[in-house]
Amino acid sequence: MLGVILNPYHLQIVSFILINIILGISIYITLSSGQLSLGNAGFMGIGAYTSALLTINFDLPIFLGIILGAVVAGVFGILIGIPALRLSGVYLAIATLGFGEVIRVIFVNWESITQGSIGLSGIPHMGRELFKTFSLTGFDPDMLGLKNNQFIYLLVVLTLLLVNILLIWFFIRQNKSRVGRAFAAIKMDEKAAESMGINITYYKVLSFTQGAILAGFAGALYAHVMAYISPADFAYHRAVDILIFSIFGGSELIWGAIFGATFMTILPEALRFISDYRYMIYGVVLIAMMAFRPQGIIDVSLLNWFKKKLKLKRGGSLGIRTKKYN
Amino acid sequence: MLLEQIINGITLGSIYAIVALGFTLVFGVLGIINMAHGEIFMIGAFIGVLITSVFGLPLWIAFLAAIGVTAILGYMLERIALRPLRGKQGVSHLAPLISTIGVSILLENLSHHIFGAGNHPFRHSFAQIQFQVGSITIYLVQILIFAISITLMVVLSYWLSKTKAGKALRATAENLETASLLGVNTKRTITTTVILASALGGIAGILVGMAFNSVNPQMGLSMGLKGLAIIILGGMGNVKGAMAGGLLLGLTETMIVAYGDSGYRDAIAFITIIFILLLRPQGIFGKNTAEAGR
Amino acid sequence: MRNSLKKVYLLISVLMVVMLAACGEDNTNTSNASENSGGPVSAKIGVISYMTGPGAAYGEAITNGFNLALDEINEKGDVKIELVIEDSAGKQDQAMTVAQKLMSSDDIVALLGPTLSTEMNVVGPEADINGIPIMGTSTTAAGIPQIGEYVFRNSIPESLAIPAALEKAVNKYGVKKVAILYGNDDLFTQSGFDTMKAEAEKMGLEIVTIETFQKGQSDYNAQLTKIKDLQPDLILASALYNEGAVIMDQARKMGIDLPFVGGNGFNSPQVIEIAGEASDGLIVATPWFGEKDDPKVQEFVKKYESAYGHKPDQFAAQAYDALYIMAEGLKNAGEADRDALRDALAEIKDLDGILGKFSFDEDGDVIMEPTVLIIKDGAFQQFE
Amino acid sequence: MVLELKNITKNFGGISALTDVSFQINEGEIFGLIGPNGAGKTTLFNVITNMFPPTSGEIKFLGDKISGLKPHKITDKGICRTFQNIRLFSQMSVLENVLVGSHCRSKSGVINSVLRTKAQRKEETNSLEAASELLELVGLSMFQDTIAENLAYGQQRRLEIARALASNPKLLLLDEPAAGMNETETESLFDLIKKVQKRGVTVLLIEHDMPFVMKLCDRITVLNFGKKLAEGTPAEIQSNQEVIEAYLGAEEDDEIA
Repeated sequence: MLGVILNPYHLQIVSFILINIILGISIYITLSSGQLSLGNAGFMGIGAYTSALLTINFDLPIFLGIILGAVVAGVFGILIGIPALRLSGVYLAIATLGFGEVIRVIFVNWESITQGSIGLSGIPHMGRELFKTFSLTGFDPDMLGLKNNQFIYLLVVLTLLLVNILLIWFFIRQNKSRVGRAFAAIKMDEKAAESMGINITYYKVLSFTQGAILAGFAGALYAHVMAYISPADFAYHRAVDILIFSIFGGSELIWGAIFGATFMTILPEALRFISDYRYMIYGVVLIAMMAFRPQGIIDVSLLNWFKKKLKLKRGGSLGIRTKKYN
Repeated sequence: MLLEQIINGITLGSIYAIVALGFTLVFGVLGIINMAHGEIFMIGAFIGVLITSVFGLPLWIAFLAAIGVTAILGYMLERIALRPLRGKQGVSHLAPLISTIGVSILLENLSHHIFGAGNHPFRHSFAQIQFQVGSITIYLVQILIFAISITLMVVLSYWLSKTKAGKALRATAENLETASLLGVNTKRTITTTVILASALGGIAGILVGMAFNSVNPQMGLSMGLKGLAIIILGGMGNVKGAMAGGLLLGLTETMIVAYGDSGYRDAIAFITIIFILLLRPQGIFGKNTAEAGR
Repeated sequence: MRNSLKKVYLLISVLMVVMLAACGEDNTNTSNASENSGGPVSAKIGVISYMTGPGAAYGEAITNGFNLALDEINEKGDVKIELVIEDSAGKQDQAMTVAQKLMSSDDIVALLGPTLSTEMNVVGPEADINGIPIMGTSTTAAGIPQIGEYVFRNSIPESLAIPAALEKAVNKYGVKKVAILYGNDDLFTQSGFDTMKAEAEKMGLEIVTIETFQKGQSDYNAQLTKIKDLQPDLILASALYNEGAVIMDQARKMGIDLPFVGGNGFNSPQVIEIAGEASDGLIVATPWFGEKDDPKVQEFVKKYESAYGHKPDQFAAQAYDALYIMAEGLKNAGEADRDALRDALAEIKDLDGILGKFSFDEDGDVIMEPTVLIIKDGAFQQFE
Repeated sequence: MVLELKNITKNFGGISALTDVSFQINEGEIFGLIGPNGAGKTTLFNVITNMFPPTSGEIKFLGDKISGLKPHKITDKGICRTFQNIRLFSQMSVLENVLVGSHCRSKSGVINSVLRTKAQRKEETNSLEAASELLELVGLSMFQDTIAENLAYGQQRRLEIARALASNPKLLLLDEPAAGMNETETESLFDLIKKVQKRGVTVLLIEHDMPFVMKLCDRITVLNFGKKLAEGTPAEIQSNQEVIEAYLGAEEDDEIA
């Protein structure tokens, strides 16, 4: 039964959705302190290349490679984030855009390490490595009525799902805390936030770096899911894709980024016949969203509306705090 | 070789400068970075190809058509992507940036569909006129490009500082509300600016087509990013700075190829963006103001 | 011990079913309709092709080639083939997704494609691990058939094409010094460059300079001025035809009238269309020469032209031959089985096609003698 | 002595916004800062909180030199302010605004927040309790879940005061707290500021509503064209000839602004 339901094609799409969600969150978290970074494709590349090179050249276990990929991206995040404090708004966006492109050009030109645009192939595949581990325990996917590639992708999806749940849990808790309030305060009014005793330097670099770490993390995961990366994977168009996730889904709430990434990954698959027009539709989406719903599809009031509905259904006994509007 | 490379650099730099003038105009008045400018430039180039190669009409008609079409695009850009965001409550200052990115993606892919991905040759006898000076070949187009860019800069500077419309533009740039209180029709001024800037992009497009005989849908992105680097180099909203920055970038890129590693040619622009923004946010030619870079 | 482990796995599996029931959907057809013994072998073959986006023209030519061959093969009746065509849009992740879609269907015995080498780098290992033969018809980068024993190709790699063209050019013009110009942000051109450089070094040529350019660039004057100044005898240009044609145009304008040697990506009638007279002097090696005095070739050209309204290029020709190779493999295997087909493919020797006699080497790479062409007076001609 | 300003000068480009301003504020006082528009009152607030560093001069708070400290450090030391043109976190709820105010009185970071450690939970509870108490004080308890920008104007001003008080300041700077308020609102504001004073908080306020200032303040300093014109009790200021002239003179060309 399992073998029939678990189609590797669908598992593949789910794993892309899960990676894109992390990318979506990476731009959301930076935006939550009012900074727009267009360099997340660059950080993603740093994470991907770091992990790929470490696992290929030094036989590092994949999970260690992925963590180090995220860490290195985070270090770059701090290095860029601190001087970038002097910039705000569009200037920051452009500087980070420039950063992303410089990273890509370095990947292209640093041939001795990165193989240039040939790309890195033979990156250990997360699913296949996990599969090997399972095989050692004497497990055969046939016991579940699964074929090898079904089982491999099932492992990938389950790992990514676990990672996603952890991350979402992490950021929801962070948002509801003193740190999240500081981010939000800076986003709404930097000067007032500073006057209330918030160290804006620290919190802006923190949120920028968290975004970089997440992008690097997603990049490293991507490298081990695709088993092949090249500089073209981390170009300007990737930065725009990531931006769309958050802008379309909603940039005020983490659920916006999650919804945006999911929707925007499924859409081209569901509408394969219009995939030719995919980017044209993206363009129109960006323009229309800015004009009619700049906060994105999912915003606070929509969420509250849902919560209210939910509350009514459950007899209103749940203590969810709703915001009143006068 | 040095002389030839300098000519190459000036030609490239002049085109960069015209593109950057369009950027800087919109930024100067609206404080918006128009990410779609590169694509408007690309459309201008395609109109040039269409008129001369496909319809076989003379060059001056191509120029007029390119200016006309890009001006209309500019008007539409203002109406569809910029005006709806202006003065709206709760719209972040990032909204116009994102919305113009949307326009740029739309235009690039639209021209993919209409013209195909390939390069389109810009064949015109005018582009073949050349002079032989010693061992160096100079094309009339190269001289024309340089002349046009200088002329545009001078005219723009004069227009901004001396004419009534130019003054209205500057007043609007200073403060939208005050300008409208002082009786400036800000709506019209803004529309004029965007149209003017787009038309500049169209002119640059047709010049690139003539000079390099290469027109394709992807050319807008790389030119747009270069233009961005230049206005940051030259100081945002600074007409003379855009000109100087354009020439500087063109020459630097050429010299990097001539005496360095051509693989890093494109990186120059981006490294410039980062360094200038981080070290001297007001640009090399910009005035030092407290709020620069903010 | 083993038994309890099994129970745990069963439990996990039940949980998984619950979790993933939402995203699952039944489209795997487990009935083995293909194995009807007796009559001709009938099989489904999956095709992954670049059909939307900037390189859609490649995918179109390729699928046209397949369809033409398909009709002929099914008419002949030795084997019955059905093609399942999917679009990859030239992107790795999408190629991977559709490959999964095709591979998970049991009655698909082999894959043809994907179009780009970057895509093959992702899809190849996956196909290999799943034990399904995959054959590239347009992937020319180095290292593709070495991915695994299930990975084949019938497109001639740069490592065959470039040396052939270079050798003839060197002999004809007495070349001693060469300049190399290549696009360094593209897998195709980068891989061509690697071959060019290695080959030039092997032939003892002096490389006066190596210059690069990037996608979307329209001004090559700086690089060309530098090359002109260094006075090479020949320019090796690893470029796609789009950029290549513009490079030749700007070079001729500058007064460089040296011959150019290009790789597979440079080889297209489009070069003549874009650069016009300036394209004279481009030397390329290709398995495909449409003017060849061979009834088979002429018949293919005629059929293709009447079906699609324009002359076939090398991509169509390679695809056409590829399906014949698959048909031959299926016939020899005698059953629609992935492993049997792989073994039969590896055995193929001296198969006659429109590109010439075809064999696989031990890696699954193509063994073939390419034809060297030069553009003269606005047309491709055999280069002697 | 809570705050001591010594010879504060602030130049913008060539223009001098403040020239040689000195005064002292004693503990527990309500100290008024008045003067015609453009006299440099808000600039002085910005200098005290180091939003703009002074060109020259020295500022001491509770005996320590604070000029040169980052604004958030100054808040940490115990000076908190409100803004002339209300700067609430407009998309946050009323309660959240006050919670942000308590930022510098709590210290749990990312790890503690995510793991919800005991210390963090205790801190959150304390902040919540303090916030509720402050909302009670300013009379906004029933609006705690309202989005700040949906509050009425006078309520927004009071929320700003509650937010500032959440940082537990020793010195509270109020920039025109009564601006735009009607008579009843002004009266309740008067009571509020008195209550704040009773909590042991020293208050420095800028205000244009003269009867309000005269009734409320213990001492007053008058600024004119960036210079200190006079200082004294309300009675002294009211009878000061220079002050009267400055106000009368300013009144005419101040009409439009």
